[in-house]
Amino acid sequence: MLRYIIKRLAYGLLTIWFIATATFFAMHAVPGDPFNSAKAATPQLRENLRARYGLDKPVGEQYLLYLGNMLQGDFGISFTQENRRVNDIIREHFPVSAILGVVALLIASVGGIAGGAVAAYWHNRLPDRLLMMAVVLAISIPSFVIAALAQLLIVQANDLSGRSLLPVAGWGSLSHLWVPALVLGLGTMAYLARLMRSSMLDVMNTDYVLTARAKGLGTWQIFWRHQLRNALLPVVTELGPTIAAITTGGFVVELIFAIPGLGRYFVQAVQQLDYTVIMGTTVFYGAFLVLIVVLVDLLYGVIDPRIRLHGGQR
Amino acid sequence: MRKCIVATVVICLLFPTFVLAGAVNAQEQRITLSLATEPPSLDTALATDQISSFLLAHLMEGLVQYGPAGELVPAMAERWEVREGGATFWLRKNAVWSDGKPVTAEHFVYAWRRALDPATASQYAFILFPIKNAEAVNRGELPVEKLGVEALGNYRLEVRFDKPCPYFAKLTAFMTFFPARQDVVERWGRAHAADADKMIFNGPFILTRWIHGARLTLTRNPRYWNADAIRLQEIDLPYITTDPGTHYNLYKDNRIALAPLDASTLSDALSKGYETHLFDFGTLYFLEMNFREDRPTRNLALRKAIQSVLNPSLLVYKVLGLPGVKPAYSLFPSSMRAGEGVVFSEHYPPPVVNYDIAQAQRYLAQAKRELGDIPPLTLLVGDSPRAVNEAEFYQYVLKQSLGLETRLDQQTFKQRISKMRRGEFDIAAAGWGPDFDDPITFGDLFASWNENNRGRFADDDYDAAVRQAQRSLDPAVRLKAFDRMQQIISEQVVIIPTYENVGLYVQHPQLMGVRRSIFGGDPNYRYAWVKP
Amino acid sequence: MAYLPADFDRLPPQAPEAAETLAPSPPLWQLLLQDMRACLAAGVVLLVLVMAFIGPWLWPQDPATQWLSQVSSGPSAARRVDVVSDEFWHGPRQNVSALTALQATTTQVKLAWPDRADAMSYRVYRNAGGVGLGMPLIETVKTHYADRLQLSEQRYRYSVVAVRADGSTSDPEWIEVKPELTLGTFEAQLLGLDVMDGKVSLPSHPLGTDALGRDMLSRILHGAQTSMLVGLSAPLLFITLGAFYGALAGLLGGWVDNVLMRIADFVVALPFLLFMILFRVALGIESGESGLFPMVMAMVLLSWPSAARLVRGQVLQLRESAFVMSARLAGAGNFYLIRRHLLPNVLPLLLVSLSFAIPQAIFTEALLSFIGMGVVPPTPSWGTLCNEGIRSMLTHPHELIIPALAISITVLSFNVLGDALRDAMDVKVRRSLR
Amino acid sequence: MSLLTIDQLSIRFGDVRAVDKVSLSVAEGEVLGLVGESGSGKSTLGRAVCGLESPAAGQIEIAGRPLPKRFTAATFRKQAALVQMVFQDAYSAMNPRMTLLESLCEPLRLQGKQRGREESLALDWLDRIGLPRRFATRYPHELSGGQRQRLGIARAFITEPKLVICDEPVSALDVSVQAQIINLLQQLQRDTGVAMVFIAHDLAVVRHLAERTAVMYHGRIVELGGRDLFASPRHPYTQALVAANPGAGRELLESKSLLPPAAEGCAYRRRCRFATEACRAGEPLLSDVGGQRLVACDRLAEIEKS
Repeated sequence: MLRYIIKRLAYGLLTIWFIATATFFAMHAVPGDPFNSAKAATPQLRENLRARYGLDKPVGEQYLLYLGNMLQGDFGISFTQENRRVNDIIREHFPVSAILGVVALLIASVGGIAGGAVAAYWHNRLPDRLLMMAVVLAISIPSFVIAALAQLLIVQANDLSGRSLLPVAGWGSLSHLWVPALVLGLGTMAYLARLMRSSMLDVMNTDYVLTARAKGLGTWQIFWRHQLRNALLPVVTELGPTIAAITTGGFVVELIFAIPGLGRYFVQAVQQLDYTVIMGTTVFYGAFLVLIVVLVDLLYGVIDPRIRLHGGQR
Repeated sequence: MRKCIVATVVICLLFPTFVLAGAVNAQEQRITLSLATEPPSLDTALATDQISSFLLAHLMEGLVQYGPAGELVPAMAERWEVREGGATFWLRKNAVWSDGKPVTAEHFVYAWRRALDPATASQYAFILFPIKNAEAVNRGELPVEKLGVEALGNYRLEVRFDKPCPYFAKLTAFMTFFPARQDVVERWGRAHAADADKMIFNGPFILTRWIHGARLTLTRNPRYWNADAIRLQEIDLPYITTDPGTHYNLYKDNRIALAPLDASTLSDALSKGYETHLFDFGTLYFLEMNFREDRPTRNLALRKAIQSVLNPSLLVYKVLGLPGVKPAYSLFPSSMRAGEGVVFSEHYPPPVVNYDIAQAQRYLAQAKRELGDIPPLTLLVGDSPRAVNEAEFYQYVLKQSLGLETRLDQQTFKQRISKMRRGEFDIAAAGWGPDFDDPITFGDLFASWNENNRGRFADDDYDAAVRQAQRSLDPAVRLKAFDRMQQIISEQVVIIPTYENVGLYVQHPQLMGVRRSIFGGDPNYRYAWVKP
Repeated sequence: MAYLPADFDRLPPQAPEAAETLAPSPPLWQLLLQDMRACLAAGVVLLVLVMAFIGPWLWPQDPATQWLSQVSSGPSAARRVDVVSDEFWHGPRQNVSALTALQATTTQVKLAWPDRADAMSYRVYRNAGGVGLGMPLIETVKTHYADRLQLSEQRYRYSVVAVRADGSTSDPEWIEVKPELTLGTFEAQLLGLDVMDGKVSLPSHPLGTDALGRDMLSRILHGAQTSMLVGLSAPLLFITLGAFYGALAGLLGGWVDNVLMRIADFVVALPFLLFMILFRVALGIESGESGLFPMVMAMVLLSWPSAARLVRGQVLQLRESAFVMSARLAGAGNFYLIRRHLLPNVLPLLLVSLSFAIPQAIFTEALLSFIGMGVVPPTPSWGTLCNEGIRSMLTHPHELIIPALAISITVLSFNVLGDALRDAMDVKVRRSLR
Repeated sequence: MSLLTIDQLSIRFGDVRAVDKVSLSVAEGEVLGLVGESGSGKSTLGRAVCGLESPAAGQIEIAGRPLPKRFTAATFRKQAALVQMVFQDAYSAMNPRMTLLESLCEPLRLQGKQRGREESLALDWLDRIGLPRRFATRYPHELSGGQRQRLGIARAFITEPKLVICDEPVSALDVSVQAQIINLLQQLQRDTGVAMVFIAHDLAVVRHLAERTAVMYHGRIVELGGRDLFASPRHPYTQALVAANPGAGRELLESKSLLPPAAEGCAYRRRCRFATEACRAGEPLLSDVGGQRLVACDRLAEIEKS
C-alpha cells in the first residue's frame, strides 16, 4: 500500500512538471509583452523591467530558473501588481474559491445523491420523471445564463419582498455563499443525480439486496446498509473530475457574483498577460487537481476493500 | 497562510450581518461602494490606473488639488508660484502624516526622485519630465540627485524646469507627484503599499483594511490638516467586480451608494424612477490612422474617404445610445479648458466635416488610382463589449458605403497597446483621458517625438504648434496654437474623433457632496456626507 | 453429478435447444426509432443542422446589415417609411408659446419652448413610460433641442425644467410625443435603399433585431453555423485523433503503449478551462480571423485523451478476446483484424462519446465566447449572441433568451440522443446477457 | 505416424512455469484427452500448439514441420489449414457484430478455400451442427450458449483442419447441453477423421471421447495412458482425481487440495499421501511402466507394493 502511494505521488510530481512545462511554453508563445500600458514607457524603462523579471535571458535559462524557483515553492512576483508575490495572491484568493467549491460540492453531492436515490426509488414514476427532466434541463442551460438569471431572480425577489432576502453579489458572509454555490454546483448535481440513479438501479437488482429484502429487512435499512454504500462507489470515482470541474469552472460564477476567487483572478491575469500569475495559478491548480485525484484513489480504497487489494499488488 | 484562511473563514461564517449593512448610514456617516477591480498598487510612484487614482485621491494629498469648479486650491502647499524657469511651493506647516510626523519638502523631493529612478520603473515617470534633468535621470544617465528639485528647509520646495511649463502647478495634483516617506518605503521594500499596514497617509482618509480582491475600507484620518471639513467616517468597499450589471444590482438592492450605468441598466434605472446623473469625463475616443510606410492609410485620399463616411452622430445616437455622450469632431473635447474659465471649443469650434457617401467614393477612386487595389484594412480594437459594438459599426459602414473590407483585430488591452506600439494596424480604436487640465495633454499626443503617437504621424507645422503651446505663457498664443493643431488633425485625418464619453450613474439620494472631477481621482468623496 | 457414457449415446446428436432460442433483436436504428425521445431529439438535431447550413438561404437577410433605426426592436413586419433630413437643427424660425414638438420622427424629435425670464438654463428629460422625469438628455441655455437618441416608435414624455441662478428648478413643462419610424438621409444612403416618393421599404424581422439593429433570425441561423462548426469539427477531430492514438497504443502494446498512455495521462491532468483560455491566448488571433481555428485547436489538444483511453481499453480487451484469436487462427492479417473486428466494435462506442462530446463542445464555445475568449465579431456564434444579449437582459430579454434557447435545445437534443443511443446499445448488451 | 509431436516443451509466464518439459504426440485421427485441475497448464499447452503462446524451450512439430518461434499473420495463415481451436467461452469467440453466416464464412474466406461457395457451405454446416438455416442472419447474442458453441465448433471444423484443439468446450455450459455438444464433437470427429486434443477438467467427458489421456499437474504430465487409465489410475494424483468425483475435477475433495505445489522435488508431494523425504530429492520423470502407460512417480513401485 505504501509503495503504491509513493508511486502515485511520484507520478503526480511528474504530472505537475508536465503542467508547469506546458504552461511555461504556452505562455512564452503568447504574442505581446506584459509591460505595455497606455502611457508609453521609454524603451530603456521597458528593458529595465524585462531585466527585473528575467525576461532578457534566453528561454532555456528562463525555463530552468522558473523550474528551480517553483521547486522552492516560489512562483515569483506579479507583473501587474508589482508589489505582490504570486504565492500571496494564491494564498489569499484560493481559500475563497475553495470555500465556494466545497459548499458547491456539498450541495451538489447531497442534492445529487438524494435526487438520484429518490428517482431510483420511484423508478419510472412521477418523481423520477420530474427529477430526470430537471437534470436534463440543468445540464442543457449554459452556466453563465443560469448565473445571470439567478442574480436577476434575487433582485426581483428582494424587490418584491421589499427587504434583502439574499445579497445580490459580493463575498463575506454565509448568505453570500448559497446562491453562487448552488449555481456552481448545479451541473455537477445533475450529473451526480443521474449517476446515482443508474447506480442505485443496478444495486437494487443485485442478489444481496433481493436477499435482504427476502429476509424482511425494512426499506430504509436496506437503503442504508446495502444500497447507498454500494451505489456510492461509482459516484466516488467521479469525485476527482467533479472537483476539477467545480474548482476551475468557478470563474464564471465568481465573475458574475463578484467573488474574489482565484478563478476570476486568473481570467483577469490572462487579460493583462500577467505571466507569473498565470503560470503560478495554472501550476497550482494542476498540482491541486493531481493531489485530489490521488486522494480520491486512496479514498476509493477505503470505501471498497477490493480496490485496496488490487492497488497493493500493482 | 493560516491567518488568511482563518480570516476568510471567520468573515465568512461569523459575521453574516456585518457586510449586509446598507448603502449609507447617516448616524455613523458611513457609506458603502463598489470597485471594478482591485487597485494593482497603491504606491504613488507605480500606480497608473483609475482605481488607484481614485483611492489615492482620498488617502494622499499632493501640493495642490482641484476645487469644486476645477480651479486649483491649496493642499500640502499653502501657495505657489510658477515662473518661466521654475516654480516654488510653500508648504503648510500644519500637515502631518497619519503617524503624526510633519509633511516636509524633503518628502516630495524623495518621491519625485524615486519615481524617476530607473530602478523604480515607474510607468508615469514621463509626467515629471518638465522638471530639469528628469528625462536624463529616468534614462539612468544622471544620478537622481541631479534632478531639478530641492527642499529649501522643511517647508519650501524649489523646482527648476528644462523649458517653460505654464501648467506645472496643475501637474502636481497628479498622484505621481504625491509625497513619500523614505523610511516607510524602505522599511517594506517591495511590499510597500501592497497592504493596508504597509503604507502611510497624509490625506483625509486612511486605509484600515485591505482584503485582497475582496474589500477595502477607508476611515477618516483625524490627523488630516483639514479634518474638520471631512464628515464621512468610513468608506467601505466590499464589492469588487467588473460586471456592470452586478454594480447596478447592488445599488438596486441598497448595498452601495453609487453605481455606474450602461445602456441596459440605464433603462431599468429609469423605469424604476431613479434619478440618473451624468458626468463628463472629458475623455476622447477616436480612430487612429497608421502613417507608416507600408500602410495604405498613409494615403490621404483613402483617409479622407474614410473620414467622410464615419459619421459620429450615427454612432453616438443609434449605436451607443447613451444620454450625454457627444459626437466628437475635434482633437480637443468640447469641455476642455485652456486656462481659467476659457472653454476652448467656444473660441475655436471644431473643424467641419462633410459626411457624404458620394464624395467619399470620389476620394476612394482617387486613392485607388494612387495605391492600386486596397487590401483589407486591419481595424485594431479592444475587447470590451462597447468596443466590439463600435468596431462592428465601423466595419459595417466602411463595407456598406465604400466596399472597403476591414478585418477586426480584437485584442485585450495589453496586446492592443503592444500592437499599436509596433504599428501592427491600419486603423486603431483608441481613447485618451486628460492627465491634467490643459489641452496640451491631448495636443502633444501627435507630436512627432511623442511615444504615444502610435500612428507615427509627423508634421513640422504640427510640431511647431505643439512647441509653441508648451512654451508660451500667453493664453491667446496658446489658443491659436491649439486651433492649428485641431485643423491639421482634421485636414490630414490623423485621427477620426468619434465621441466624448460620459459617465452615467445613480447615486443614493441621501448621499450628498460627491464631487466628480476629470482630474485627481474620481469620484471624490472627501467632502461628501450622508443626509439623515 | 456424474453421468455415464451411456447418457451421451441416448441423446440425438443434433437436438436443437428449443427452450433456449431467443427472438432476434432488432437493429440499433429500430431500437432508436421505438424511443420517442430519441426520435424527437434526432429530429431537432437534424433540423438544427439543416437550418445551420441551408437556413441562410431560406432566410437570406444579411446578418451584418445594421438597421440602425430599429435597434433592439421586437418582431416587426415589412413596411415602407419616410426618409427625413438628419441635418443639425438650428432651432425654430419663430418663437413658440408653449413646449412644442415641431417634428416627431425616430430620426429627430425637434422640441422648442418659450424663454423664461428667470431661467439660467433648461434641462430636458425624456421618459419612456417609467416613473419621474426620466432620462436627462441635456442641460442647455437655448430654447430648443433636437432629440436623436435611439428613438423608437413609442410614446415619450418630454419634460423641460428651467434652472434658476440659485440652482433651484421650476416645475416641469411636459409634452407627449409618439415619433413615427423614419430613416435619416445618411442612413438611407448608407443602406443603399431606393427612395421612391420620399419613402423606402424595410424588411421584416420575425425575431426582432439586436443592439446594432441586425436581424436576429439571420444572426441565429449564421450563429448556428459557427456553433455547429465548432461543436462538430472539434469532437470529430479529437475523437478521430484520440481513436487513432489509442488504437496505436493498444495494438503496439509494451513500452510504446506505456509511454503513449503516460502522455495521455499528462494531458488529462491539465485543468481544462484554464488551458483552453491559455491556449486560446497563446495561439492568438490575427486580424481578420474568426478565432474558430485556435478554439478548435485548443479543444482538440486538450480533449483527445478520453477517446484515446476508451479506444485503447477496447483494443486491449478485444486483442485478447477469443474471437480475435479465433480469427487469427483462421489466418486473419493485422489489417483484416482492425477492419473487420476492431473497428466495428469500437465505432459504436465512439459514436456514443461523440454524441456527448458535441454538446460539451457547443457549451465550451459558448462559455469562451461569453468571457470574450471565443470567436471574434462579426462572426456570430450562439455564445457571442448570449454575451451580447446578457448585457441587455433587463431591457430586451429576447436578445438573451433566443440564443440561450437555441443552445439549450440543441444541447438537450444531443444529450437525449446520446442517452438513447447508449440505452439502445445497453439493451442489446442486456439481452445478450440474459 | 504422429501428426503432432511435442518435445520437451516449456512455457513460462514470468516466474511461473505454466508448462514444464512436456513431451507428447498425437497420431492422425486420434483423440487425446488432456485433464488436470485449473492452472495445471493444459490450456496453455493447447494454445501453444495453435501458436497462441510462445514456448520458452522445446519444440512443437505438426505434420513433420516445426512451429516457428514467433507467430506472424503469415505463419498463422499457413498453420490455419492444419490446426484449429474450439474455445471455452463461445460467446467471446464470436465477433458480436458479425452474423452467424459471416462468422462461419470468415475462415473460408481468409484461407481462400471453396471460393465462391463459402455461403452455401456455411449453410450446410448450419444444418450439420443442428441450427436452423434462418439463424444465418442472426448475431451471436441472439443465440443460447449451446448454440454458440455449436457455431464455434463449426468454425473450427469448416476449413477441414488436421487437428482440432478443444479447450474445455463444454465447461461453461449446462450439463444437459454439455452432452449434446460432446455428441456433436464425437460425431464430427468420426465423420472427418480429424485428430483432436480434448482439454477438460471433467473426467467423464474425457473418458467418453479420448482414446488416450494425459494427466497434467503443475505444468507436467504425471500420467499418460489409454482408455484403461480411469479404471486403473496409477499416479497418486490421478487416483485422487478419479476417486474424487468424475464430475468435479475442479475442486478435488482432498483434504490437502489447497496446498500449493512444491517448488523442488516432486511437485505433488505436499498433497501426496505416500510422500516421503525421498520425494524431495529430484523431479520424477515420466517413464514407461508397461501396458502403454507412462507415469511420473519415483516411488511408484513402493506405493503399489504396499
